Amino acid sequence: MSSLFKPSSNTAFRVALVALALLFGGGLIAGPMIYVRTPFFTQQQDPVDQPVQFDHRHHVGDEGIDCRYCHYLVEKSPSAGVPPTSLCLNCHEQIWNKSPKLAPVRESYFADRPIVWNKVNKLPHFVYFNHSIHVRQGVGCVTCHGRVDEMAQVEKAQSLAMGWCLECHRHPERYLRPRDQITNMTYKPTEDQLAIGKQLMEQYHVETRTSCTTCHR
Amino acid sequence: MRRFVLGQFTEAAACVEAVRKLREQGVPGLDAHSPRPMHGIDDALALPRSKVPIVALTGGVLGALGGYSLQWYLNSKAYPINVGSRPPHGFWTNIPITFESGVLIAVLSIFFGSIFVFFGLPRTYHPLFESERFRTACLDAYWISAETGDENAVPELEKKFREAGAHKVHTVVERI
Amino acid sequence: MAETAIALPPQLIPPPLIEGRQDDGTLNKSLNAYVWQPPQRGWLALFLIGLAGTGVLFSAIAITVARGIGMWGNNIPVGWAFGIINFVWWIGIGHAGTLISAILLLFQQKWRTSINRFAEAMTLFAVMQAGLFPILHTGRPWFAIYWLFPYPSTNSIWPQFKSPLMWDVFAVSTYFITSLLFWYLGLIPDLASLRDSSSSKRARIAYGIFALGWRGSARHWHHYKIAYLLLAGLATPLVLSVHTIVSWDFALSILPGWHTTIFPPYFVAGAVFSGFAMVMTLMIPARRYMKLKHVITARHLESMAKVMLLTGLIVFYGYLMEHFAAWYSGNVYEEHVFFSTRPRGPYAWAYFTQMFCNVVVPQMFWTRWARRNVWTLWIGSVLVNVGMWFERFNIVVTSLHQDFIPSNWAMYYPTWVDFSLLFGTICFFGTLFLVFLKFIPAVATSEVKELNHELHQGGGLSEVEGAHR
Amino acid sequence: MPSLKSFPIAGQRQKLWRGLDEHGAPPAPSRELGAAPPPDDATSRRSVLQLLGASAALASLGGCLKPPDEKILPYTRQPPEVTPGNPLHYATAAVIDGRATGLLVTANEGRPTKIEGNPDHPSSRGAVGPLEQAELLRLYDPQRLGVVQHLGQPSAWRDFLQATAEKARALRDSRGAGLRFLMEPGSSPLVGRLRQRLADTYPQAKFSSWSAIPLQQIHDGAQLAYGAAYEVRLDLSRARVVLSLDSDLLAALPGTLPAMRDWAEKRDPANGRLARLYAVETNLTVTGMNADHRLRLKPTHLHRFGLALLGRLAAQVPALSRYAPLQQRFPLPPESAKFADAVAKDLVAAGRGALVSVGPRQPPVLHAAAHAINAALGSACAAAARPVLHDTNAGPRTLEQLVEEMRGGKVDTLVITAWNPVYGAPADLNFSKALSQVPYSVYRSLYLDETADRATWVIPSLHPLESWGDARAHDGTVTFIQPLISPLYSGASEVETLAAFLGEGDRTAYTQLRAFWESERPDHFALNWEKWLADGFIGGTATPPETPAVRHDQILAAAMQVAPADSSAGIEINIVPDYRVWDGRFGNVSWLQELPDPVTKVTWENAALLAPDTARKLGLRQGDRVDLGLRGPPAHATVVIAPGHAEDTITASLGYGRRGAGEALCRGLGFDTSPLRHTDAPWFSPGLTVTPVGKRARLAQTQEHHSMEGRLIAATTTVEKLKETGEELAESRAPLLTAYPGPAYPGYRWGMAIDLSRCTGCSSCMVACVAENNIPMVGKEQVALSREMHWLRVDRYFIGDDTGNPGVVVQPLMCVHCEYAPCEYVCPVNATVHSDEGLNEMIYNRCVGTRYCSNNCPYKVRRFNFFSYTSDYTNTEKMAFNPDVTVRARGVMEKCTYCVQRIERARIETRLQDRRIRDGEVLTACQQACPSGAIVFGDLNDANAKVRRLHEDERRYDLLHELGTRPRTAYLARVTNPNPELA
Repeated sequence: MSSLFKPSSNTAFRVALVALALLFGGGLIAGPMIYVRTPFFTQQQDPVDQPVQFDHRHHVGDEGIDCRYCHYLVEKSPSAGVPPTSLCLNCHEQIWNKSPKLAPVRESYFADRPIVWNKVNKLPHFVYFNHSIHVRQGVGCVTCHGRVDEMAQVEKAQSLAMGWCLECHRHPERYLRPRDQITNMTYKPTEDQLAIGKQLMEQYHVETRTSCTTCHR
Repeated sequence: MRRFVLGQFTEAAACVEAVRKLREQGVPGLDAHSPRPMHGIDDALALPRSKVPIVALTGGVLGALGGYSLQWYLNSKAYPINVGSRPPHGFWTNIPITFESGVLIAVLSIFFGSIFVFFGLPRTYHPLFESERFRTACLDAYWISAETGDENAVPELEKKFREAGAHKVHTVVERI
Repeated sequence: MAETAIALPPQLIPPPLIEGRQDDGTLNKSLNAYVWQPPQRGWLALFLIGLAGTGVLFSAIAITVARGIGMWGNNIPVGWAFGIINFVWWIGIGHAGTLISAILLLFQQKWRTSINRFAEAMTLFAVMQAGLFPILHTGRPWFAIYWLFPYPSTNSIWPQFKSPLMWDVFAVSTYFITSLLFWYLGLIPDLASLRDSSSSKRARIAYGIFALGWRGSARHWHHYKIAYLLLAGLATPLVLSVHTIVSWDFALSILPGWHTTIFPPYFVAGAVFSGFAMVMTLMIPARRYMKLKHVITARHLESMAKVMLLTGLIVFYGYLMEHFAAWYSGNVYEEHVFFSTRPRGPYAWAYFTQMFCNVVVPQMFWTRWARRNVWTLWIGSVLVNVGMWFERFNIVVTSLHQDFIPSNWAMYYPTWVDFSLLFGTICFFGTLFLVFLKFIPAVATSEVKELNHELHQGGGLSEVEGAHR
Repeated sequence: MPSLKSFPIAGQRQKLWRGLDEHGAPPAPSRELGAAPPPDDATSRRSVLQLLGASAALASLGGCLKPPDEKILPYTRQPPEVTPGNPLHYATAAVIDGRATGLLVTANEGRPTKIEGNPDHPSSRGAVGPLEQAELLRLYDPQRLGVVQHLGQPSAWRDFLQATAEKARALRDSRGAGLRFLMEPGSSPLVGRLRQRLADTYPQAKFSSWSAIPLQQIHDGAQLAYGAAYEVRLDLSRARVVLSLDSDLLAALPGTLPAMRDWAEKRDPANGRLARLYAVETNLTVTGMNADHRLRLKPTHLHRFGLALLGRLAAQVPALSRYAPLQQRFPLPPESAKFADAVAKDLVAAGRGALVSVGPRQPPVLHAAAHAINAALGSACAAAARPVLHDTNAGPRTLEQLVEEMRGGKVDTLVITAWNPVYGAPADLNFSKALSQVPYSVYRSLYLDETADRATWVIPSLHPLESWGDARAHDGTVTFIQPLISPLYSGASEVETLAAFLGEGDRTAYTQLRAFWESERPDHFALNWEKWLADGFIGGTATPPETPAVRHDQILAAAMQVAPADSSAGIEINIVPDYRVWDGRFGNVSWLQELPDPVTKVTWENAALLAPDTARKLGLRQGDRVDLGLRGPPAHATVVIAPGHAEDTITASLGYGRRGAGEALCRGLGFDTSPLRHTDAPWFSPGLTVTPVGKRARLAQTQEHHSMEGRLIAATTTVEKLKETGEELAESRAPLLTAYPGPAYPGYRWGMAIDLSRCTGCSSCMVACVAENNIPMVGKEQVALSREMHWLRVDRYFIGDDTGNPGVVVQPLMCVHCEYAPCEYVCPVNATVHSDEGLNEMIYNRCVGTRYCSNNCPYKVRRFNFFSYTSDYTNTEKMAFNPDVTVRARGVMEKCTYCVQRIERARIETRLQDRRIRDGEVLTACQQACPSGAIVFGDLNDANAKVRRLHEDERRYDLLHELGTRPRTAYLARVTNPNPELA
């Protein structure tokens, strides 16, 4: 005389049910939702190797070169502009012109072959981002790109997810700065950011555009 | 170590009657087992009103409220978008989902509430299953059982069971 | 009670609900017998055909997902076609199960008892077929499968709850979950009976796991009855809401032929109509081969035929009203659909198939002979299924192919993938059903036991009991 | 030496339409010619992103995958004029049959992406026709011939130069005997100079021109009328009554764009009295669709009608009195007589506003008659001017003489720069056989076509967007062609090919062009040169109109030579140029193949068009296959019933039935008409036999239902009823009650107005839309399944009870941007929503493809990507993509966006300048291309905007207004100006 199941089966059954619930609810639903918010997915804080070991710390931090010297299109084009090789040689014709680190640059110039950079801040092809208007309206470089002056190798500073974009498109006053501070990596608002932001919004005619075609066309 | 005294009946009515009698005699831990619901057994066991309807109502109301507020929040607060010039908060268009989520949550509450709380299932092992004869309880026989922790009370209970008309009276002991 | 029974002429006395003298033991044995006996050759043959058809279905699904909706015949005026027709057809079929198990329970129709398990299983499998299409018919099912649910995405964008399609998502998923749980709750005592009546240990363990340790306790029955009744009570408005919402998929649009307030009742009636037809189609052979004639009697078939007759008439009324409203509105677009496109357009054959199968055929159920003859019942119900499919074809395709602006009118021609999906779902449905018949008692054993008991106690004789209902 | 790898594989393109998983590798560009930067640069940053993005779109199944790695390729040396991310515009020209249309081409980082009209150029005025726009796709066609071929084997330009140099030595000795040039009719001053020099070098060489659609009869007609070759320069801005005798002046064809613009102004009731158009023609043409009165005649009756009309005018116009006998000589049946009487009266009344325009297919005598009438009435609408073409003879007779010489072995060296004479020449000439008898033939071609198959040397031609050159516009304005991209394949321009025979094959076209113009106009050359190139043309170089005396006696004599109409029954053939592929040269352009014929709405093929009654008589139905025979082997055609077609005539268009090895896209589509063309009768001829073969074919017609079913869709009215119609239409623009007031649009409120009175149905807008918005072409099978992707369609309805000669109205229809959009509320995922400026936005990346929006769209203007239509584009083809517009993935809906990318670009540009967008600053692509200004777009909040004025016009109505959708696109009812006498 004995029962079909052992007494321990009760516990086993309950544990199994809970495990199943966790596996389904957690693994299939919560898991992916958490994953897409982690740097593993967004590729933040993931320094990208480049064909040329260009060090922003040195150029921006030490030498104090303005962002717009190399990214010279940022005020007039959708693209911020990755500098043509000739621009590198403006300086490097004179200085470090024998450095082996710069060999790929010289090779590019003399062979007339573009340097193939790896893109760091990737947007999907259906997103149309325009640098010029953002810079014009007082969005600083550092707001999206982070402290590039402290990056040996450039890495993605923000998730660039749509929700992140919307945050600023809905509340620009939280992020705007005066136009003359755009490239300042260490800008701190002198007074309350919200007050400045609201004033700048008025001054620059900043609209909170959240219509889809603002970015998707 | 719990013990269960078991007794079998062939007729449901007799079973119900026996339960009533035993309860009136003050036998503790009484229960009946049948392949189908027996008429009058609730009375015989003096069971209180089931709380399932309350659970269902609570679930339904919460579900409906949740469904409505979800729609209201997402379409008119989280990201209000002009959709065909309709107002972002569409009361009438929120009704179907409110209803469906109410039903859904109510159904889930009833089902899981019954299974997990009211039935205490899953319980694949129960001391009663130690009895091979008890298998008929889900087939074609009617059983009564009484739970006791006291080994010495068993003979007395078995006697009472027999007196109430049960046959095949026997006792099972919980395995641990 | 007894007076009326005596006053009735013998030919008016309905057949009994349960034939012969039965008790719990015999019922237990006869109802579970099919589960314990080795698979019949016929079962195996059908199962293999079903499996092959399921293979066709999944190939068609794979090719649709891999290559695109272009593999179907859909085009620009006809954005929806077989996918949505099949969806509505299957979900309509599913409705009979809920109706039988829930609404007839609330109405205390005793004849539901022997067929409710069967019908509920049919609901479940039909909703599974239906559930394939809303996802599959989208251009990008890999997104549709989760973008249609309100989950917090990093895009901060949400579903749009004004769309009837969103309502559909909630309605169909609620309906499926409710049907599943309702069915399962009803199944627990029967699973326990299977567990306890089996001699094979493996079967006992398998059924034991799914029976969750049910032991027929009166304390459980106490809650169980209420829970079951409440589920039935909830399922009743739910089933009405589901097909109402499905009808809103059409009725909320502005397309002539879709934009109709009569759609909800007309769709619900049509759903019940086709659902009963499908139950009948499956049950007539099943009761014979599974030796269930003693619990699924002529009485059941006749009752179902009556329901089909009634719902068929409601549907017919719906057709008449559509045409009347089109004529009465004086709206050129409406008139075009109901008086030019449907009866005289290139798809007139579909219209007349629908009218013949749904309006003419059920009229034979006015005669008792047709209601009691399994052949007329079976052929009639198959035709009703066909007719109801064409009704959806006319609503979906015929309305779309000629709408407001004549320059965009175009014909729709289904492709082999479309036909494979229809055929494949029928096979998949059949396969699931065969599996169900083999492993689970097709009749709710505990409920029949209860009914049997009531019949014996109440009227004393089961043979005349039904006369009062 | 280009490797075999660089050879575009024939048939590669064909797979585009069948297999969806093929992915052709891009043909490696050859760098053989010129020192220009390699075309790699053309595949620029953004395009690289686009290309990667497009493939990633297919690859990524969801947001759950990481974005693919992407590369950035900056310039090594930044060209000063390029701002990556911002497009550039260059003025250049497209030359079709020798006449240039000034263009403005948009280039993104060095790759041309869009062709638009040059607003300052006289032959364009900012508009552009479908053929000119299609040049873009020809540029990027992977099936283009990529390498010089010698006797069917890959060779090189150097080898050709060497061989030619040897040949030239021998030819010099023989003074050019046996040297023949068969040239494209041309107007290029530079080529003119080269021809002169060639003639000096080889005195016995001969030049002939050939075009399948020559202007020869125009010149011959002028010869008859004036004693010298003239062309007619139309000025419809002064027209009051126009009679078109087979003159298709309202279709966007070479040279018609200014006439269309002028005519549109004359048909706008806001501009005062409406002009009236009579059309006499055989098949329904675009012009016929726009005529107030239309007479359909068998082709052989048409010129007799014209002469009869001249006879009738004799009584009313003293200067024409001598033509009175013509009225007796050419008796007209009652219907025609009534028509002719009314037209004659109307023309006389119109006086200086009268114009008789004759199509180039008509015999010289009819042209001469028209000159007589126009001159006698003092018409201000037609001026005679000297031809802009070098050769006034370019027809079959010219070719016949050459072929005789070739057969007689008199031709030793034949240089062909004309387009594909083997295909285009009338079959009876058997040019193909004659060509194989020429020992040394040189053929310059963009494709490996029928002629290339038989030539000794095949020189890949450079595309106009890759090469330098010049040409004259229809009015003689000198226009420059300048390259926007370095050659994608090796090749040579016409100039370079000809120069090879002067031993100057290594002088680039640019050097020659600059040198030529420097010698022509040495004053301030450097300064002027810059300006000419920037403008695209030299202003003030139009040939001046002249007023030569009409030689009435000669005309009368010629007219009396014409036999009176023989009433013999029988079916006649009527060959017409094709609206899409012209003479066939645009056959390999999918944009044009998929462009529905403006009249028949047939795509991807030509057909045998015939009147409903004729079809009934012959027992033919739409789609029946028939054999058409005329003194030779039959052509196998598919029947299309064409209301408005003349009885007992079958019309077939040129340019189909192509057999060239290198043009896989058009090979085998439709049927070749050359067996039906004869040297003596290239256009029309009686005696056609029609034999049904008992088979049927499925046509890919984009519109299959041609009646409006009595609904108010394309509203049309007459001048007299304008007032009443305006009142009636008020109901279709009145405000509607609504439970939901809807949002306010305080900023911009974009809207559009389409004037049906201006629209001629030419369909240029459709191609512009395709080019601007990266709309994929789906192929014949998909079109036949109603899955064409055009965002903008031009609907054509027949009106009236007479199916033989019905009225026609056309209506461009794209998304009307409803404020209460039915598509939006049914979308479950917010993929189509409203912007704060009232645009009905379609967000492709959010779309899951339920297609409910399309079902609920009463206008059915949404398009669905049933397959991945772009994933197998080669990299070269992808270069045509507009980088501002997402390339849509499979399974998503798309539709007209009001060119939102242009709005957004303008918004950013103007906000950088802190100002608002001005009216006319944002043009939609369709609006920009439209030759008649029928489409107007702008801000409805701007009280001075043109679109606002049109929205307030009395002719304005909303399409399907009663549905309450409140479209932002308003339509203006078409107004016709019928002659009460013909009512």
